[in-house]
Amino acid sequence: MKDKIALAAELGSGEELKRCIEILRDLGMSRFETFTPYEVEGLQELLGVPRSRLSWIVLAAALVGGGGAYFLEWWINVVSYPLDIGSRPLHSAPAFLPIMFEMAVLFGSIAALISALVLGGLPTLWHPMFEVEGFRSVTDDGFWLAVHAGDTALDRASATAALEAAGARRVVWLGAP
Amino acid sequence: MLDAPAHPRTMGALFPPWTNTAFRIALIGVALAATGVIVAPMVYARSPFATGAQQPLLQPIAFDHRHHVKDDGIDCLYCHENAQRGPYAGLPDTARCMGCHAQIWNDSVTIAPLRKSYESGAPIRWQRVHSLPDFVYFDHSIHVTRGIGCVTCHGKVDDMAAVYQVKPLSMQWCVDCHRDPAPHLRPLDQITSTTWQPTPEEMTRLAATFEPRSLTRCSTCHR
Amino acid sequence: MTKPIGLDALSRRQFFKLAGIGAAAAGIAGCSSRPARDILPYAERPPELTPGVATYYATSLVQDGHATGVIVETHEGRPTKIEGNPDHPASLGATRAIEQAAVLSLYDPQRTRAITDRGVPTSWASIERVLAEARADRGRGTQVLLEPTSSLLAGELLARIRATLPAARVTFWAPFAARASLAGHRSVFGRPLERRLALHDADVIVALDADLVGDHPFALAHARHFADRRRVVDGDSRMNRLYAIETSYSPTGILADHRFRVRPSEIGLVARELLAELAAAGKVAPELAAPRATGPRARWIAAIARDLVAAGGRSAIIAGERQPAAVHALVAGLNAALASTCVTYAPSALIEAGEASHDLGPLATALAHGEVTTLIIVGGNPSYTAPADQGLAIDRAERSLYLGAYANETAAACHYVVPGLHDLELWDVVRAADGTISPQQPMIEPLFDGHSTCELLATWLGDKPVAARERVEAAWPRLVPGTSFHQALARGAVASSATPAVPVEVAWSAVATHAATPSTAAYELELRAHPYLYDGRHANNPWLLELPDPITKLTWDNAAQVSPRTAARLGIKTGDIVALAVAGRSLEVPAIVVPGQADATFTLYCGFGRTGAEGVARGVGVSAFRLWTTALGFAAPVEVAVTDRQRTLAITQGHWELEDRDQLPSATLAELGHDPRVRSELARQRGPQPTLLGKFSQTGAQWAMSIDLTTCSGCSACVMACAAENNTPVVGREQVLNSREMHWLRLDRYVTGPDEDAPIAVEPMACQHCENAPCEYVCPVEATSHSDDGLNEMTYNRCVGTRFCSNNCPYKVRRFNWFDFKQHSGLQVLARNPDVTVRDRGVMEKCTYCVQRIRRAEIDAREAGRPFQGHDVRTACQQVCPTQAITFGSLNDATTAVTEHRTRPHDYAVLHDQGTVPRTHYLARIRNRNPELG
Amino acid sequence: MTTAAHDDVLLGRPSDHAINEQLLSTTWRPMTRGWKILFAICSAFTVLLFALITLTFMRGIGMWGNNIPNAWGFAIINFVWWIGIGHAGTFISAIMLVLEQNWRTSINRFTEGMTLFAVMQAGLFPLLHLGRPWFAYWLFPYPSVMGTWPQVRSALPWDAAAVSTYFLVSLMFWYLGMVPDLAGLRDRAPTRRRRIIYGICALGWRGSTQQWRHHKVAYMLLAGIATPLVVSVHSIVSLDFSITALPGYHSTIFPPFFVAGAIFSGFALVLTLIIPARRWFKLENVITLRHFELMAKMCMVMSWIAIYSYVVEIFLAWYSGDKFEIYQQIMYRPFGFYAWTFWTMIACNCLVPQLFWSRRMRRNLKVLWIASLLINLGMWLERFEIVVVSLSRDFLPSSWHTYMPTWVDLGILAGTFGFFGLLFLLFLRFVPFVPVAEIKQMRGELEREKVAA
Repeated sequence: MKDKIALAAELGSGEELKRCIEILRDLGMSRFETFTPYEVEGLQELLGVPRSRLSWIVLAAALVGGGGAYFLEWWINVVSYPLDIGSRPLHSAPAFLPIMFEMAVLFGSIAALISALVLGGLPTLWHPMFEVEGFRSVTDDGFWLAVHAGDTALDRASATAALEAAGARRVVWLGAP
Repeated sequence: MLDAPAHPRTMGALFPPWTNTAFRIALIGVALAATGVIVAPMVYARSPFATGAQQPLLQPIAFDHRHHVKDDGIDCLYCHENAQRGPYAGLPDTARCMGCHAQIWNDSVTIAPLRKSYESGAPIRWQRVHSLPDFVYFDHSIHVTRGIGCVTCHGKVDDMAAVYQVKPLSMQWCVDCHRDPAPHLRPLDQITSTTWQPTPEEMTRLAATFEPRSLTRCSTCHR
Repeated sequence: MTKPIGLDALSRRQFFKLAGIGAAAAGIAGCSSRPARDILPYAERPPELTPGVATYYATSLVQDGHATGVIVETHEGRPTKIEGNPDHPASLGATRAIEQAAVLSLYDPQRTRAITDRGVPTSWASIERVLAEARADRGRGTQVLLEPTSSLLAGELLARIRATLPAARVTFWAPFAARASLAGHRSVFGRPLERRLALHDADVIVALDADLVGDHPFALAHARHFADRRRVVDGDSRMNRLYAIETSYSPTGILADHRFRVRPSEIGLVARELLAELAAAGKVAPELAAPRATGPRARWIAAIARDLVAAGGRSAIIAGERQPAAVHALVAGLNAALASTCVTYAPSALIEAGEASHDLGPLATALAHGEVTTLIIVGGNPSYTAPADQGLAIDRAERSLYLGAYANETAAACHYVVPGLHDLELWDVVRAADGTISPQQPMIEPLFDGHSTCELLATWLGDKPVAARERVEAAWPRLVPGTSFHQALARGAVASSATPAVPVEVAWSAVATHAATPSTAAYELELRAHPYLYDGRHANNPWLLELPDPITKLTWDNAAQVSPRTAARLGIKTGDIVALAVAGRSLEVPAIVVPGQADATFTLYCGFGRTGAEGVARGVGVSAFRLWTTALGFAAPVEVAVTDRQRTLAITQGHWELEDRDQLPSATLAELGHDPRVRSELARQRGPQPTLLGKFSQTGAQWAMSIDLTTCSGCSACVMACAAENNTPVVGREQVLNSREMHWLRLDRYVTGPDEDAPIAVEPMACQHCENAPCEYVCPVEATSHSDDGLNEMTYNRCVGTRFCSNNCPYKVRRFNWFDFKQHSGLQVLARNPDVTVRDRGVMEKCTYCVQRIRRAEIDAREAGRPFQGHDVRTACQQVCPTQAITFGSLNDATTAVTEHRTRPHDYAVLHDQGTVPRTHYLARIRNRNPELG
Repeated sequence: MTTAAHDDVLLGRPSDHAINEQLLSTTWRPMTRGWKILFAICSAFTVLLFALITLTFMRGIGMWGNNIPNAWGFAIINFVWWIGIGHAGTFISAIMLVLEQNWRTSINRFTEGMTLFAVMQAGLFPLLHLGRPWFAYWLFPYPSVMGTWPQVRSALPWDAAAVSTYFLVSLMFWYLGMVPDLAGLRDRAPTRRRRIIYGICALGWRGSTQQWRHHKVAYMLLAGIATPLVVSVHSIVSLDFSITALPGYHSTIFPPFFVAGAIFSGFALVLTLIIPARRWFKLENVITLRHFELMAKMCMVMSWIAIYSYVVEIFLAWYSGDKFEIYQQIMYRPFGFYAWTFWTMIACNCLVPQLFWSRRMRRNLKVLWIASLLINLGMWLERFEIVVVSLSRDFLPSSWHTYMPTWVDLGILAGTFGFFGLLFLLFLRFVPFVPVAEIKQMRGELEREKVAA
């Protein structure tokens, strides 16, 4: 169940963003979301996001691709239609390796792309944040901080004040707190 | 600095919320279409549209095999005698037809083209039902004389009003039998039978008689 | 597949309407996967015919009156392939390239198609009127020009013509008809006799400008008899010895153990000097002991003479037919001096018609003086082939009539043209060069409104028309009494009907009349019949035009052959155009540099430069006949002028040298016997090699080939047979220039020694059917794979055309269809073999060891319940080979020749060290050198 | 090697917004006259390319100069050359990312584009050079009604797998890296229509924590995968030759030799393209002389690998004692019919890069540009040496024959330049060819390093 976003604030830099998170966290809030034009160093550690498990997906896909390719090569040469090709053995292992490798790479890469997008919640052409006035700066020089509506510690007055004090360019409240 | 236009300040999101669903459906559609483009020809190639199976052809004479084979008891090889002598089973010449039809049904309207051919000497232009590509060298006689019956490839022609192709005649279909011909063998006196059923002992005996070989080398058919 | 239409049951016109369907139905339409939907049964099937099964008939092909017996393969009444007739003494089962290509000439689109009067179609009745007029006044003013003929029917008719139309004049003429030997022998023996050779008895043979295995009418028998004495099993095998003394290289020169280059005018001198040596050795009267050879020639002439004397009666000296009568007289004397049992004499098989002359001169004169009312030309092409000093002014005749199968120059010059018949369309009884009676029977109804020579002569005589077969059948008991017509037809020859040899007495005074001084001209020109086009009669046959010359490997052109030294002196190289002038007549022709050509000589082939209506022949090469005069003969002093122009020649093999590689080892018989270095070098090129690869099961027949290079003359009959059997397309000059010729079999020709006489050896090179085939593992689609009987299979319809296989083929024997080379329509598609797929564009192809024949034999054996061992399988190249140099069979059968060849000390595999394990092996070229000559 | 603290890879330290405006504006600023002229020229050559492809399809491969023995010619040379060009792109964007060479940031998108378009040109040729291109799908395994399969001992199915994988992986890598910038265009492009198109391409990217988190891992993984991939692709291409037995093909050093050659020619083509692009788009602050210096050095290193390979090839031919190899490598290539191609190749690949020992030359863009053209020519001739010169003189002298390209061969080669140029011009026109987000991030890193220093 996706939480609604209640508060969005635009900051001028990654450092400010990180500072604001610490400030709000001091106010007891914990359910943050950030939107940045590029990856801000240290942000993920600050938010305590665990390491992406995408690598495992890619490994699995690569194994399926490579293993499947080798199996197919073996099957068509040894089982499906065995033929004497220049006296080479039916199971010519070294010759089967290049395709196996390429298919491992291909499957792994496709898995990497798709998982990166899907795990990142894409494709979503519409997102509540896009309704926020000025959010378009998120790809320019705006570093956005959002707090989920479900955060019990979220308090409109104190949060607004704290963010404005920290130099937020814009503080926007979405719907009722 | 660059003289870029002023930051447009329209309100709201670029895409409305329904686009999320629409976009995902579109993605799935594209994926399905791509799969379809690959799979559809494979399905088509196996369908009667491509193999030509199951389609009776309009022949110049409405020749009925049911009548000639079942009712009259004429053996396949009476008319298609070259099946045991050469690569082509072929069709009987007009003279062979007239051997009977000079006496029987000799004034029938149905066989008017036959009479015309007999008088003029011009061949009857039949439509070919079973055709293989020119690069395939199929030899009837080696099959017929080594225990492969008519029905194996041509189906129960004695049940057909107009002959149609039953098997796909694809290479895969040929090769399936060529890998292991033994289950398709029959005694030479049952070659033209459409009803013969083997017993397991008989199959063993047949395999010993004909010693069928697995012939999957390319030049068996392609030369 | 469809049952094709029975030709016998149809009229000619119906045949043409339906021919297209028949062609498609017979499986010759190629790689398309959509076959014709129609299926046409016979209205009435001929009883002897099973659709899809070839039928074979014996008949004879004729050149300049001499028959060669052949077996013709027909499919549903359509001749597709010609084989030699083993029962015929002039064939012994082999043919030359020319006979192989004859089947395409049958379907030549430029055949004469209708009777015409000055180009306007007319009827046979008008021809009858012309002939009736020619009958008037006992034939006065009528001249008939025939090709030399041995037809017994024509002989009868001509005898009647002599009796009833004595005022008419008959001439037999062909440019290369061998008349000089008859004249020479007449001077020595008093009778015009022909020479007969028994080469299987000869230990030492001297060929004086004689291509005894090439252009002689009995060449196929000579080649076989000669080769049978050269089957080297080991170093102690007995072998005959051949000395070839010639100006330009011939297949005989390739076969020779010693070859010497002399100028054309020196040939007679050599014969005379040999006679002098024999005289010195006491074999003939001492007054003939001059002039003795001097200079460098002295050494080898003396050595040859000693060899001849040692061989005694088991020797043969042979003069070429181009040599003048005096040389033939000399050579007859030489053979008599040696008491040779290998050379005998017998009357010619050709018809002589009383006053009939074999000289074109009187006819040319009569024409020029306007003395000819009716000129009847039967066959041949005298408008093109006549010598420059005997040109026929056909237009000076009041009426002229040409009977011929092709719309050539002569047809264009005559008023009336009557379509003639191809040898495969006619009934006749002819004789081989040894006199053997050989029936001719048609394989097919005449394709066009054709008439035979006999029909024309009979009509001239005013006979009632009679069917061709009846004419022969009725005459048979009279012509060949005591024999069965049907047996003769089945066999293709009447057994033991050769003319017996006659005893001869030499008039020694007539022997040495040849002038003892050679020409002093700076350069000499030698004119020769082309090995394939002959006198130009086959010039419209694209198969022959594209067949590389045995020596020069030139296609689609003729060129003046010149030795490297002379070329260097003149500053010319291959392709430079030179102007050759003989007696004021000049001809511009490209030069081609040929090792082994005599210095200061040029050799030019006749048969090119055609100007008739034949589409393919036009514009190909230049006509050497324009330099030919009866006064000077085939060898003449020539003036040479070098031009600054060039013509790129379509040569299929530009390199002569072995380039220090060992693909064609050769040795002398003595070395093979005693030289351990030679033996170990040969042994290095065969036998097992270390490999990581395992073997697939090799049970059953395991096909292999062995080619004996000692008996390969490079005659190229195998190349033509391969093309005819396997439907290989013709690509044309432009494509040959870019090395895109499609022959599956090529004859690699290398100079194997350093000396200037340039010993040449030939190595037939087709797919080697390697066990570890490098082509197979690089094909991405399994289009080339290995069969369980050891064939390297090429599945055309699977090929996508990456050409990777060709790159990895060390022998470069694969051929690619760069364009859609196959013919789609036209008459000539009827010559195709329906048992072989016609390849589409973009597809690789190559030698299959004639897999269609193997599979046919396999099916036949299994249907008959016989175990299949493949003793009866012969490849097309093997079957045609005049010297039986090619052996084919199963390696798993210890009784086959091919297995036995593997054990010989000179067995080797080309590029053995590449580890490809080829199934085609070779027997190295062995020369039986005269120890005296090193 | 750790991150080199070279600060001269981004001049002037522009702000995030300034970077955004400068680098995105290439997509909406009106194109210059030069661009339009080039576009017209490239379009014309593209038309020529497809006309000649049609001609080849209609008439057959015989329209080319190939023959037997030279069954391969221009098509394969062009294939190898173009695919080699692509390698530098992957090398810069993937291998140097893994090696943390931050200077690659400024040029990686550019070189990835080059890779893609070069591989597209390369991919044309294996298809075109088939005798029956309509059956090209037989190289892929699918359940056929013939019951037949590809023959995977051949290097060609490897090629098909490698090249298609390479193209797809390059495309995915390029796209994944570009998603944030496409989002940037969605938010910044001047018209609504453009914003919608870019917006669809950006898939709704909003730079959220989760998105950056997975993006970073996936990008690094793709780079990591692409590293062995790029090595494998040209190794496999080299196996097209070295699995055969042909003298001149049959060489075990081919895989590394080919990979190095590929990167060599690729860097040269990057230089060829980026020097004019940088000037036209006024990117002197983003693509600096330091970039050129480094690329020139790379060229020189690769040149030495090429020199080494040439020497080893000739040495091994001699050392093997194999008469066919000796003839091919020592007699025929340097002194035979095609000797001029050999010596031109040596001049271009071995001598020209030695200019870059001089710092002045490395920083002289005119010299660099001309040198890059010569290297491209040299590398093309290197493939000519391998493909044609080997084939024209193999084992049996009887089958020797030379090869001459026809006008169709030359036209197709010229056409691929046009098609490549056309795609590249469109790329420059419609997507940010310097990665915006990455440059902003690099600026931040550079500043932090400065502070730390």
